[in-house]
Amino acid sequence: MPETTMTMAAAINSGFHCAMEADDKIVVLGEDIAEPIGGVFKTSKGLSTRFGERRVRSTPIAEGTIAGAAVGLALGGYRPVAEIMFFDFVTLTLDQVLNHAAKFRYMSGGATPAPITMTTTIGTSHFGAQHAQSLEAWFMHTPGINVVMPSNPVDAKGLLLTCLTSPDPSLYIQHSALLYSRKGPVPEEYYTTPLGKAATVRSGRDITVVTYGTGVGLSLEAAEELTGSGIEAEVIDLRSLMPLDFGTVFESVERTRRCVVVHEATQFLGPGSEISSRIHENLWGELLAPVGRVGAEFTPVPFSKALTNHPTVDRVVKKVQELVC
Amino acid sequence: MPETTMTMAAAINSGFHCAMEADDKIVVLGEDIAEPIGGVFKTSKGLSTRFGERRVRSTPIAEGTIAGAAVGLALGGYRPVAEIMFFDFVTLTLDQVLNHAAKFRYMSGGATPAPITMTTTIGTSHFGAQHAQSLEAWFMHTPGINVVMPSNPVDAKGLLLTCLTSPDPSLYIQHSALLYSRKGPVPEEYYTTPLGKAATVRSGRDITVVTYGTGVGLSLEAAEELTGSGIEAEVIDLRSLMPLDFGTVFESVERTRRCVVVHEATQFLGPGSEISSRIHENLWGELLAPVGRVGAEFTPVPFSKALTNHPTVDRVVKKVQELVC
Amino acid sequence: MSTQTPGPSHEALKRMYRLMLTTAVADQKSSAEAKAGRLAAAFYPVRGMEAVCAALGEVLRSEDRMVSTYRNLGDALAKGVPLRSIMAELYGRVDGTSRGKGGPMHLQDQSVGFTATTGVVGSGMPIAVGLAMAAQLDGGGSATVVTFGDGATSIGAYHESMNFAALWNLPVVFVCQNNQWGEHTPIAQYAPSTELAQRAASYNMPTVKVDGFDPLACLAALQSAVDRARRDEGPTFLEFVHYRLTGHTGTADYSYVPKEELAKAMERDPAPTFRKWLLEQSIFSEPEVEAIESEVRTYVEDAFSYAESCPFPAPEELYTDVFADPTFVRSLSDA
Amino acid sequence: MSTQTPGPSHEALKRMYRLMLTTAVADQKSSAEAKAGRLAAAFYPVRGMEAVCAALGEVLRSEDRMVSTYRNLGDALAKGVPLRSIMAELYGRVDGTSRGKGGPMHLQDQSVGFTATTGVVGSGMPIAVGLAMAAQLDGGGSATVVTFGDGATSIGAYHESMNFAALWNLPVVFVCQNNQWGEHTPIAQYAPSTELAQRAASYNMPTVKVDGFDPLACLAALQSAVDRARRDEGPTFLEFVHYRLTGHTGTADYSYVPKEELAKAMERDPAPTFRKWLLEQSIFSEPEVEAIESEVRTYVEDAFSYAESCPFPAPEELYTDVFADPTFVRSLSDA
Ligand SMILES: Cc1ncc(C[n+]2csc(CCOP(=O)(O)OP(=O)(O)O)c2C)c(N)n1
Ligand SMILES: Cc1ncc(C[n+]2csc(CCOP(=O)(O)OP(=O)(O)O)c2C)c(N)n1
Ligand SMILES: [Mg+2]
Ligand SMILES: [Mg+2]
Repeated sequence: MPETTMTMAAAINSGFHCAMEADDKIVVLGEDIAEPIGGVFKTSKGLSTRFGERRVRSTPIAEGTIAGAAVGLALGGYRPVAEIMFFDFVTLTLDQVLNHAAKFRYMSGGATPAPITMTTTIGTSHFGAQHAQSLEAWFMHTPGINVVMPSNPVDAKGLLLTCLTSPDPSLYIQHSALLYSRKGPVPEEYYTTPLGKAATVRSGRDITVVTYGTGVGLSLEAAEELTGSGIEAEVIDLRSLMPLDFGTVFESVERTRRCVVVHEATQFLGPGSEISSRIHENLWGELLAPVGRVGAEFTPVPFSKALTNHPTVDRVVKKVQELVC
Repeated sequence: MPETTMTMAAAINSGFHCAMEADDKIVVLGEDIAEPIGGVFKTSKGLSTRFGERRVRSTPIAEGTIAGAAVGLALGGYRPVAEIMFFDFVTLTLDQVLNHAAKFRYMSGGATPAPITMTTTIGTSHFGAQHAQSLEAWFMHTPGINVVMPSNPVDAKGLLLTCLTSPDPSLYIQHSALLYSRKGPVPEEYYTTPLGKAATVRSGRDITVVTYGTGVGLSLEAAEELTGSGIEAEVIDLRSLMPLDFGTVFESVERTRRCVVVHEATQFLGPGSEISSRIHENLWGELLAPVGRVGAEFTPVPFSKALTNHPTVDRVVKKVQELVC
Repeated sequence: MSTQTPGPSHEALKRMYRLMLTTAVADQKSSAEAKAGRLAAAFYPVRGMEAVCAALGEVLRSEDRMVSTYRNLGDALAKGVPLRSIMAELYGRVDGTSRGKGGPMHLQDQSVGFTATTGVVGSGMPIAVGLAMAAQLDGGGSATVVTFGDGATSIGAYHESMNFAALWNLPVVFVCQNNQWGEHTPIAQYAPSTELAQRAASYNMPTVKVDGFDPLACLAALQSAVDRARRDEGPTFLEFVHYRLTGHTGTADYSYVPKEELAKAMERDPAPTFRKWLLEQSIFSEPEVEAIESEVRTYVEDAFSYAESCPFPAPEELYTDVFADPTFVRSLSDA
Repeated sequence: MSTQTPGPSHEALKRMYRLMLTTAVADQKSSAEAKAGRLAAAFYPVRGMEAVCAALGEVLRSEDRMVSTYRNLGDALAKGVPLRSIMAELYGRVDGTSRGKGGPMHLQDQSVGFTATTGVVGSGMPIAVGLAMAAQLDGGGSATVVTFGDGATSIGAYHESMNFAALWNLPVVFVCQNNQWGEHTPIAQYAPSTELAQRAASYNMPTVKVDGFDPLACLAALQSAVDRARRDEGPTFLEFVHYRLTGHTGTADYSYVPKEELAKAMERDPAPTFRKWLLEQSIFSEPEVEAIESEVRTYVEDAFSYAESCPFPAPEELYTDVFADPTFVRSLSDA
């Protein structure tokens, strides 16, 4: 397939183009997504011109009804995308997404699946505490919705196309710190990246680092640094958090016998806590150290650049050294 | 102190009376809470007559603004209670409660704490999947809000009074399956049950069962059954989930060297996953088995009485036997 | 009772009476079963709404989609959901509309356009907005109807949905069932203005206040709103004013309801009032009416016995329908 | 420019011009710093709103509480928050209004009744409802003011709050800053009716549409709404129509804004227009105006240099202010 170097934002945009070309049931709703803006993160650039304002609608500022209308569109046979500008604003959609979309298949005994795709973006501390939360754990804890979070342009496109064809509702999370900084070759054509398949992005024998999203770059940096002290870390990018590829995780940890989970979400009751628990339950007696976790400290996201509660390369390196020594 | 035998609902009602008598800044907002109804669970019985409709207001059906008005009242120097009828409906309040109340102290550098108390009730499967969720994990994962869940009348009153005097916002969770079934002697006077202090409700040497809410009765039943096979289980009622009394948990598990966490919340990324992870991290090398977890299976709450995804006495017994054998 | 030209046909009047009565009888039996403890489910009676439901039944076709609430028995019957499936769901049986997994608040029947019901006040409205968008994208010709109570007009979802519908001129009919109570609180206590149709007019869509106890008035109002939607001319808000003739749930105390108010409303109890009118107008003879009544009673009895005879869902059903593919969910379970 | 009897005093006019200019100058400098990359924060300009803010400053007292948004610079200055503290917050310094932990979207100053700001559209309104309840419980005599944009009228919280305020006759003033854009989407594209004051009238409260470029019209409308609140006579909705004279944020592209529309609005740019009027009416002489201007420039420059000279919060501040007692949070940390 012909490839082009793209940012993650461009890869997502390419994904939308491919998807909407292939399936005219796909419609996109969100604030400022139509031209001339094409979305505040530019991920829907060109779509309304190409596919018309009926399929790509800029909406009033009303997240609950953006999500709810998506649920209705799904029940009406469409494949809606509800773009929620910042992850924090999903608080306004949870009745529709978690009480309705995620449960509609179950509550109807299979008759009314509601395969919406909700896309959203994690902000940075520049915006303050109401624009920077990582809330994937809430969704993973609530049965009935896929959760994906790409760390690079190829997966960003492939996972989007997967969500848009999944029979189930999906939460698609992008990170504003990655959208323009990560570039890479991306096939121009339609392709999908499977749900529930992690990618081993670095091999190593001493410890497994399980991560996703912004944690991937961080962990790869930490791994490079760790080679200095003779530690070879394997790094797994989960890509999809629900379903989660425990098979790949267990297989790796069985070899390395040590593991640390890294994510930007709050560490306390974050995705790492489930992963850690399951590793202990499944590999009892085979570990050389307890599973470590490096997530956000238990605070809101502070604004000042002098403070950060997020994982850093240093924290990952330190945690690995603590476990491997 | 003189005591009366009360249901949990009556104990909560008694707590409201004591609190509102002691502090005229306490105001209560919620649907149908004023007389003649006194709340659909009768927990606010008599309050509007005794303290007036200005302090005990039946509101329009608008959970977001019930919560938001409570936040405003708190910023205005009051001690508001926002009653949200069913836990599932907190989905409509999360912007106010988790983006605002829980972060207002932090985002203002300490200037604007917002000590609201949100009370809510977990329903049962009789109401179906939209009235029976246990969502405490979402709140525990989000820094800035206390989370309590009593399992008996004495704690129900004491924890309510604690929330109503805490400098921080609190989520107070009651369970409809306990409100009228659990009876016990409750002091008539004002008293508080401390935050972050678990109660050891049964002593045992072989395994520690960490639980709260409906899990307590269930675990005590399981413990009785287990004596038959010679297993003595210690049962810890956490009572407060944020802050969480890890000290009591670790001290017990250090002795028993085995642990299972039981709760009605979904097991996957439920409170038990954090507790399990921390036990492994802190008591590495001292455990005789991995920490077990018994929570709800990964499904919405099914309606039919033929199906249940909740923990049962059997499941707890089986899990303990598996860990102790 | 209002009349109009041309009035509904003889057959239509018969269907309407049958539907009103079926609704009332099935409702009363459900409440009785719940009170007796034989029906272990939250049941929300629809007594008082029979006229509106009968009109919905007469006006709507299968391709029109409806979103309803927990108070859905009359809506489901109006849309043509078999009472057997409804009752089997209430009893948690696998032959219920939702395989027993949803329960009374979550009836559905895609074959007749009874698309979804929700237990969360107001939440059906955004979903109806989306369904109407789908209908519009499909090329129009059908109506989406969403039912909700007077209390639901307080919630944000109502506002957002009315706004979306007006903005995009969506083929949706907002059917507000004003029974004058929001759970246990009377409308005058929670609303600064009790004139709901008048308030809704601020959304720039036609709004009509209708006597919800009058089946022919209901029929006329619904017909023109639904026709408007079918012609893709945009949304309509209809306020049907009637009264809740029972408690909020099948088992709830309602001693707080003012006696005279209730008695006055009871005088307009839709099914008996319509019966009287049908006889007075000599539209039907007493034996004809009695024939309908005995037919209805048999239909209802049959549905209850059917429901109780149906099997429960098998244990494995716990894990299916979470996702299309049950593998991952199954893999998480110890059982 | 509207005039009224008795008009504002000479001193009042001076204060208003000073406030308008301070707002405009500090705003422009903040945007410039953000564009230059020296201010690493999302900054939301207030250019176009200076007249409304000046009126707010003139009408409100410390005991009146205000809830504002991300677009809060003018509101904060109107309420009397020192520009030094504001700027220190924008630069993430410990001497900022929020110890640098909140950032530009989360200014506050309890000493002057600048109670809270929120970055979530519409979320200030329910909070203002609660503050107004508190004021009412306290015995009244003060007003709660909440500011928000035109776009915020689409969201559920707006509806719910208007309804609560009307129902309970709360002493709150809803100040809708209609700059005719909801982020990058023009009002006519997201609202079925652009007459916001007219729409709001359905809530049974007085609503007024005001020329938001005219400081004296703003003053009159605000004064009567605030007086009404202080007398505990209930809520008022004020729509101030003006125009966004910049991009949505300090760094955002706004080439999509129709050139003529913007040019027309620019002709009414509040501070220069008011200056011209003050001179034309011979209220102030040119040297008097210039004295104010130089004073303002010094004030703004000082605030920026102060901010950049302030220390950052100490690392331990990460863990404080999550709860009143930092012990538990600290115990969870490895650090
Ligand atoms: C969001 C939400 N809040 C509260 C409830 C609990 N509740 C169930 S029915 C009801 C009353 C609704 O009143 P109305 O809309 O008038 O409908 P009615 O029940 O009278 O038909 C309430 C408050 C709910 N189901 N959903
Ligand atoms: C609930 C929510 N949705 C989306 C946003 C992103 N956003 C920030 S400002 C804005 C536009 C708001 O428009 P308006 O209310 O008119 O205020 P203005 O910015 O024009 O002052 C949007 C959509 C947000 N902050 N909160
Ligand atoms: Mg009602
Ligand atoms: Mg605007």
